[in-house]
Amino acid sequence: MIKEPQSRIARKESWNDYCLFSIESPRIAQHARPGQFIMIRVNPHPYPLLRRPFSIHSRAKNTIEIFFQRIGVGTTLLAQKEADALLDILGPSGNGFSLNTGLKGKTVFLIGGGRGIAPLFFLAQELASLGAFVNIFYGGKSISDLCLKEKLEKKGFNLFCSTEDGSFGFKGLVTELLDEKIKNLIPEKMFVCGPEEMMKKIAYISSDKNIPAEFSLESTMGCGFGACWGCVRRIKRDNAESWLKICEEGPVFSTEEIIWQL
Amino acid sequence: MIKEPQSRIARKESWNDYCLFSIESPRIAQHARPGQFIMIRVNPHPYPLLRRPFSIHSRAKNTIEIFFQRIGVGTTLLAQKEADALLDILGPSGNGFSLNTGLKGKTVFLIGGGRGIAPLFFLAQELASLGAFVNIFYGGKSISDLCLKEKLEKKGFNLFCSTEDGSFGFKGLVTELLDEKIKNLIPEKMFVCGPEEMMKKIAYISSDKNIPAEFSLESTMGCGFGACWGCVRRIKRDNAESWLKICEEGPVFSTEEIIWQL
Amino acid sequence: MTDLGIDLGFLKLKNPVIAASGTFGYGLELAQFVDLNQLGGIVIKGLYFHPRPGNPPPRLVETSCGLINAIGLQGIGVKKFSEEILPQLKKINTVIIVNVCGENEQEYASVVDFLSKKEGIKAFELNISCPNVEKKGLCPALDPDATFSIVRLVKKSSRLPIITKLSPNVTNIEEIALSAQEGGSDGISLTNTFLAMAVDVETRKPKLANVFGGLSGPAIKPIALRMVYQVANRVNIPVIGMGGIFSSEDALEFMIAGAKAVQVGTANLIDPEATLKIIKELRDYCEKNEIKMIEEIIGTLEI
Amino acid sequence: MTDLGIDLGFLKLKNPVIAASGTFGYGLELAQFVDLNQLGGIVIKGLYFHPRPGNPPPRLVETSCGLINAIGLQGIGVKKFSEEILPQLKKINTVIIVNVCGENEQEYASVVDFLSKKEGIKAFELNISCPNVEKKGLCPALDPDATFSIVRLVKKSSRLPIITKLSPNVTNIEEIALSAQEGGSDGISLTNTFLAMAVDVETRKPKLANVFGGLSGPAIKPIALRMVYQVANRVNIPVIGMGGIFSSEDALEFMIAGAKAVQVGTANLIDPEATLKIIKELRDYCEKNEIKMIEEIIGTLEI
Ligand SMILES: Cc1cc2nc3c(=O)[nH]c(=O)nc-3n(C[C@H](O)[C@H](O)[C@H](O)COP(=O)(O)OP(=O)(O)OC[C@H]3O[C@@H](n4cnc5c(N)ncnc54)[C@H](O)[C@@H]3O)c2cc1C
Ligand SMILES: Cc1cc2nc3c(=O)[nH]c(=O)nc-3n(C[C@H](O)[C@H](O)[C@H](O)COP(=O)(O)OP(=O)(O)OC[C@H]3O[C@@H](n4cnc5c(N)ncnc54)[C@H](O)[C@@H]3O)c2cc1C
Ligand SMILES: Cc1cc2nc3c(=O)[nH]c(=O)nc-3n(C[C@H](O)[C@H](O)[C@H](O)COP(=O)(O)O)c2cc1C
Ligand SMILES: Cc1cc2nc3c(=O)[nH]c(=O)nc-3n(C[C@H](O)[C@H](O)[C@H](O)COP(=O)(O)O)c2cc1C
Ligand code: FES
Ligand code: FES
Repeated sequence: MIKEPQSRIARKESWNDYCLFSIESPRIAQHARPGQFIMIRVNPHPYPLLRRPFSIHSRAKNTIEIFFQRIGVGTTLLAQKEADALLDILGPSGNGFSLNTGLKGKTVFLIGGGRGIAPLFFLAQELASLGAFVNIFYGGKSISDLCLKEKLEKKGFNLFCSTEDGSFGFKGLVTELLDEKIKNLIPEKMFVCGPEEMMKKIAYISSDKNIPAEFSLESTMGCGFGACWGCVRRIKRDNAESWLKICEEGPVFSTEEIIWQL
Repeated sequence: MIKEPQSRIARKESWNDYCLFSIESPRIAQHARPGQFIMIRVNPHPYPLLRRPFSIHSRAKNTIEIFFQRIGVGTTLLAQKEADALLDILGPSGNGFSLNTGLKGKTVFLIGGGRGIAPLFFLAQELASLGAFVNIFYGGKSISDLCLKEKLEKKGFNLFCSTEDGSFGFKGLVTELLDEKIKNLIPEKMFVCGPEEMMKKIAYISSDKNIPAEFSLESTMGCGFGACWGCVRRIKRDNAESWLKICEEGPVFSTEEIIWQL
Repeated sequence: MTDLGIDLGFLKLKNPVIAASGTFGYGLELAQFVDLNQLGGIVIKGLYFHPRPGNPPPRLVETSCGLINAIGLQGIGVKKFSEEILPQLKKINTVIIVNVCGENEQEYASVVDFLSKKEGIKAFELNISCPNVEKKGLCPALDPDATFSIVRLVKKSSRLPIITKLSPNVTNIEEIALSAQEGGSDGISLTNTFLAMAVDVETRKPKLANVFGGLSGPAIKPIALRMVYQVANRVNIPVIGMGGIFSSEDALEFMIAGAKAVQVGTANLIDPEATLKIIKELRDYCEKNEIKMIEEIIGTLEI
Repeated sequence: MTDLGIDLGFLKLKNPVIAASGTFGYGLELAQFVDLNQLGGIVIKGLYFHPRPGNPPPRLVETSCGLINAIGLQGIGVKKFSEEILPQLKKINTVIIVNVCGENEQEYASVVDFLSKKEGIKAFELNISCPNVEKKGLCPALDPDATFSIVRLVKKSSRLPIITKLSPNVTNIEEIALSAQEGGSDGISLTNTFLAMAVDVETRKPKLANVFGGLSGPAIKPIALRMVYQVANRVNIPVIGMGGIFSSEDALEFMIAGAKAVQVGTANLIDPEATLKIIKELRDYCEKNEIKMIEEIIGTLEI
């Protein structure tokens, strides 16, 4: 992990509740893998206190992108920053999704709910370059949650959208849309990021139909680099359950590993 | 006093360590008197917590100006704001300098050290319109502290400048410059704002030569409207000494009233 | 339309939001900003029997999300208060509570005795917890016996309900609350400020002339909330919670944890309209969550 | 060139800045950011004799300028620590202090006894003050007798110096500090975190699975500083101060108030380089103020 206290926001794009930054950070860009994240210090003052974690949304030679939703004080302050502002970031953190060559020529489903799409875009590009057939399921409450659909289409991924209010694509939950599609197309593997409820349902589908799946989990993070033990989730490894630090051992885990709490 | 939660910064001017805002606030402008101040909430978050007091530097029909120095977290954040930003302000607070018509045709000295010049500009204009002969003493460590000298000259006030490093005007303390001038020109009254040490010296001159003088005092303010008793200074009135709230009873007091603490 | 009314048993409030002592002056200072009639209540700045000079300045230091004050309870005394202030307060349609101070038990009793005879006061809040009068921050609320005996004595001489205001600077807040209850207190309010200090590293002097002061504001909220929760689950008299309440969300945290009403202190200094804003937001919250009477949410914390 | 060295009597530090327990992992987690050899010392995350699962999440809540944690001392136990971690720590040229925990007096003694036999540890810090292990936030450091007896027992079984870490959740911090001194403690560190809580007003549940947690960060600094000042003026063993130290100015406040060294905790989580930044700024401050040895400033507060 690297500390980049002065990373420039090269480009900003914003929507109602969402925002996208392209951030200059050659060293982090160089090491980044899909599913990894960065920790951003929103401002130099003690409020808000902690850094905020954001998945790496894409990677170029010298820049990385983040795509985030405004849900509170930190993301709101962050969304107020404009291009050329400097960000204090740490990263890349965590281990990310597993990219194995075995997926060449195989069908994969990437399922993202709302801001959960963030890490999947980077992943989709890497999987495509491995030669996998990438299908992206992109769900939201309303069309305004699907800001990235054009971007995803442009990249030529096979895109299935759903909105709870039916304002765009399939009307209902993305998991219902998945239920539909999966009837006549069984993927080799699923990669998932989104609200807890959505991931739980897909975990069920994964084990029920035994389709391997990986999930990017969230939790409140104190540091993002393994020092505080604040970010744990219940994980099963070598037949032993324990509280694992998702900033180090995760945030990505497989269906078998995750013990979903109620 | 009025709360104006959304006052627009109409114009911003800035120097190395100083900054000037013209703020749209018709209602405060209407009631403002020289020596009064406003309380600014630097941002909507709990850090920094308290409002910061700033003298009213000038007044137009719909706007007031403030002129401030960057010395800490609040003034630094404030100086980062740009034109069109909205400020949450309370004012006008305090009682201000006494403007009596008796000064018509008389000579007055206005003595300001560094940011202490802020309230004196407004005062100078009002005194001039009363027909007084306004002499302004403007002192600083160095020429960079005298950002307003052109502005003051343009208005046609009689200006005497001093810098401790001699980079402009008289070399030395503004009080030494005053000592010089006062030998051959005794003012009817002195109006003073600046560092504690400077004001103390002038208070001594005032009583020694018995030239009436008024001083704009500072103190850390909790509220600026008389609710917290945090801003007191030692004041003598009707032969009784007590801790008076300078936000209400001040910030301006006369030579006889102020008990200078060591 | 939600009913924001609160019944403390000994006192009815039109809503749970009370202005905290010492941050709202004698009530009238904020009239220029706030329609005082809309408040649940106002606690007057602490009063001794005689006028008090208060501490020398500096009296305030700002800290990270907090404020340390060492005002030292400067005040006008009961006589001047009842002659000059009380008549004006009577015109306001809200509950007036006087915050009572004393050098010793007897002075508390005398203040209560004197003011009990006047019209326009609805209750007394015993400030046995001010940390910045005595240099070492000592006060009766640090000791269960001292608390018990002061409350019992004052309760005798009072025609009006007594709310005992506790200090957070203790090991066992429940124990102190219970002694106040045994002493006959009608209600309990907490917390007062946390004993604190700050140092100027250039002069190497304390930033407060009084050396120690009381910390208030958002910084202390999580600790104050914990204590209010502990006390509310231990005593059977009403608890009024405070400590860093700046928003309706803060107020709701205290009420859900068991406070029947809340006091807003430091927030008034930064936004004189804070109390009204919180009252409005509480109404919005109740309507959004279809709560008919705000009293329904008191102590509903699910563990 | 200023001498930043500190002599605690029982221990020499190359500078006064120590990484606080639980915020610096087992020391190695931050090696990717920090040259550990530059630190005055590292206090290892709290260790029980056996591995500990820790509390269920959520374990953290951010508050205004503060952080509430309820990690519950998840840890690997002394055996795994000395086999897997200690050998790597030995390679670092800084003082390693182990933060010792226990379910009961005996466990504290066993941990100290076990680790006393290992190389590479310079002192033990007795964590008798962790508020978030027992549900009600109880710990030995709330009681003078419990403090005395635990310190005395552990001191017996220890080849190495003992630093007793105190809780701020007490009425009389000086009393507890004195009992630790009587018990034979070589030094005292304070403060641990403040017992606190937070409520989610939408779900009406505590924000921490453990309900209570410990508040740390800039919010608590003014209270912690006051306690360090009180203790440093009361005991005659060295005091290590902490609580919200984020900058050299914060560190200096504690040292001027009487702390011989300081610990930096929460700041490490936000800026892993915080300790190094503070060390550098301390050097700058001393040079600017022509201070030859930083020890000169300890306890120089002018009242
Ligand atoms: C590994 C990881 C990667 C992430 N990647 C992204 C991303 O790419 N894009 C993105 O938009 N968000 C992402 N998040 C979530 C993001 O970190 C949070 O939304 C952000 O920290 C909220 O900060 P805030 O100050 O705006 O909200 P706060 O003011 O801290 O909280 C506002 C509300 O949101 C809730 N909240 C806070 N943190 C979280 C969280 N982690 N998950 C769910 N609810 C929360 C709080 O409980 C509160 O109710 C990621 C989180 C993790 C752990
Ligand atoms: C009635 C009144 C009118 C004022 N008018 C003006 C004005 O027109 N222009 C202007 O530039 N300033 C003015 N000031 C001073 C101004 O309010 C302070 O400089 C400001 O509050 C500092 O805030 P900060 O957050 O930047 O500094 P902080 O971070 O709060 O403090 C930084 C450093 O400055 C010191 N400090 C803080 N407040 C003061 C103060 N009031 N006086 C001296 N030192 C202080 C602190 O002790 C600290 O060492 C006025 C003050 C008062 C009381
Ligand atoms: C400037 C100031 C003056 C205060 N004066 C009193 C007082 O006279 N009597 C009292 O009981 N509490 C007094 N307090 C404590 C407050 O009433 C309140 O208990 C405390 O500040 C915590 O609430 P808050 O964080 O909302 O301010 C004072 C607080 C401040 C900030
Ligand atoms: C996440 C976290 C974990 C902690 N774990 C321990 C611990 O294991 N043992 C201990 O004695 N103190 C522990 N503490 C307390 C700190 O060591 C320190 O005493 C406290 O946080 C105050 O300092 P600070 O404000 O600089 O963080 C922990 C604090 C935090 C924030
Ligand atoms: S966030 Fe600190 S250990 Fe994972
Ligand atoms: S600043 Fe609050 S009374 Fe003057």
